[in-house]
Amino acid sequence: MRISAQAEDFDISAEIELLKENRTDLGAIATFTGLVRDIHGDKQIKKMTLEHFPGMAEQELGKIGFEASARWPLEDLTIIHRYGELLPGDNIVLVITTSHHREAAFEAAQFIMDYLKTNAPFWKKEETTEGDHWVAAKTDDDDKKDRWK
Amino acid sequence: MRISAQAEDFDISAEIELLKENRTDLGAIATFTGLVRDIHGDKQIKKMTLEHFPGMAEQELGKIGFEASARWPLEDLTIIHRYGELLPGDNIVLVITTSHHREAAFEAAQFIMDYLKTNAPFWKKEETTEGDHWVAAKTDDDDKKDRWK
Amino acid sequence: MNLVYFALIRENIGKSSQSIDLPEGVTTTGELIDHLSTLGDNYNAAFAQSDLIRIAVNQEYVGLDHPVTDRDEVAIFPPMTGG
Amino acid sequence: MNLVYFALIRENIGKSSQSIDLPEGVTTTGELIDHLSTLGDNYNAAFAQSDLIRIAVNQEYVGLDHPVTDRDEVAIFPPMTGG
Repeated sequence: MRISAQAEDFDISAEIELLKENRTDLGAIATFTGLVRDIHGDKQIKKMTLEHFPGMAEQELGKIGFEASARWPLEDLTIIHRYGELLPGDNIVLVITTSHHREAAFEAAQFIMDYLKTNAPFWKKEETTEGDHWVAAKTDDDDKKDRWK
Repeated sequence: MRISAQAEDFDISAEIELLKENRTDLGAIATFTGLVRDIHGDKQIKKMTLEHFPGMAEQELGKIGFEASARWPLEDLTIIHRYGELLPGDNIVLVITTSHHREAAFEAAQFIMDYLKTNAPFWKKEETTEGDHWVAAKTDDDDKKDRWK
Repeated sequence: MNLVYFALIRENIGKSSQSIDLPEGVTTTGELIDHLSTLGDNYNAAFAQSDLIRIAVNQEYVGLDHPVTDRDEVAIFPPMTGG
Repeated sequence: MNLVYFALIRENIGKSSQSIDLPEGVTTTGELIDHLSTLGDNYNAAFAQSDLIRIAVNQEYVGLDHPVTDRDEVAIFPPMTGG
């Protein structure tokens, strides 16, 4: 399991290669990438700043990864979450799950994303054409997490 | 929509870049990669040969892509399926779905994989330590497809 | 009529494509399979298990009751195993 | 006690961390929030909406009835919006 909270960008192919290194038993690799969108509601996004709680962020991402590994037959997984200043089109988060079976890989990646939205200590601030604001948490995201209970 | 049946390998990062080109509105990118496993049941795989029906293969992949686009609010998608001789660890198939929303991206990628298994004219032959054989279709895969009805 | 075969069916028959003249009375895909099965043991073996036969006429999947004419391309192959 | 703040709560209070001496009678996270709210308008504003407060004691999420001592690190922040 590779967990990282980092300012730097990530490369998906390179991250997959890390998981595949020295093994030829993986049949299924699912990935999810979350990116900064240029529009949020009716506002144009100029910049996004991601604040995080160093130490606890990695710890919580790790907990989510372990929980996913306990629920699905995963071979390995990667969770990378960026922090700092990002522009529209920039990568925010990457989840990679590998398994012998595609359902496990897909479902675990969805689970990780749903949990990460509400449980990982990251906060988004948007700089828009109409001023700056902290993104409000969506109750919707709690619902999505709750479906895994 | 990018559809390809090809002998050459693909690079996931490069394929994602093609979809992102000149746009910063994508919030979610899901990918699935299917690979040749070194074990199938109790047999060790030495090589896999993928046969395909040229022309019809691309046409069926395109139909599946269009169907996914009709069912989910996708921004764009890519389906690449390789043919020819592959070794354990090699990529077989890549599906990329992009959307403003992660559920749409995840579900559409799963849908495409489920349909592709039963509807795209590709056939796998395995060369194992105990001889060669054509892989039998799984009724299981029909069930997985049927859940989307 | 142009016939194309794939995978195990291609191997059993021993060729990947062939041209035949459609005999009188053969008007559907099912009748075509029955006719081909009389052409030799290799064909008979290829089409022995009807639940393992899939057919495409002019690159569209069809059933065993689909009409066929001399101008069609008919592809015969086992269930697909891609992905 | 070490306090750390993030995001809007950090901005409202005007600092990202501080050390305080835990007053007599403050033994839970809820009592701590009540105490901090008396320290000035900036604290009061930061903690005005109790449903928008999340707390971690020594990097573990806890509720408002969790015990606190002078040796704890208490982090206070709004609901998370990562991903």
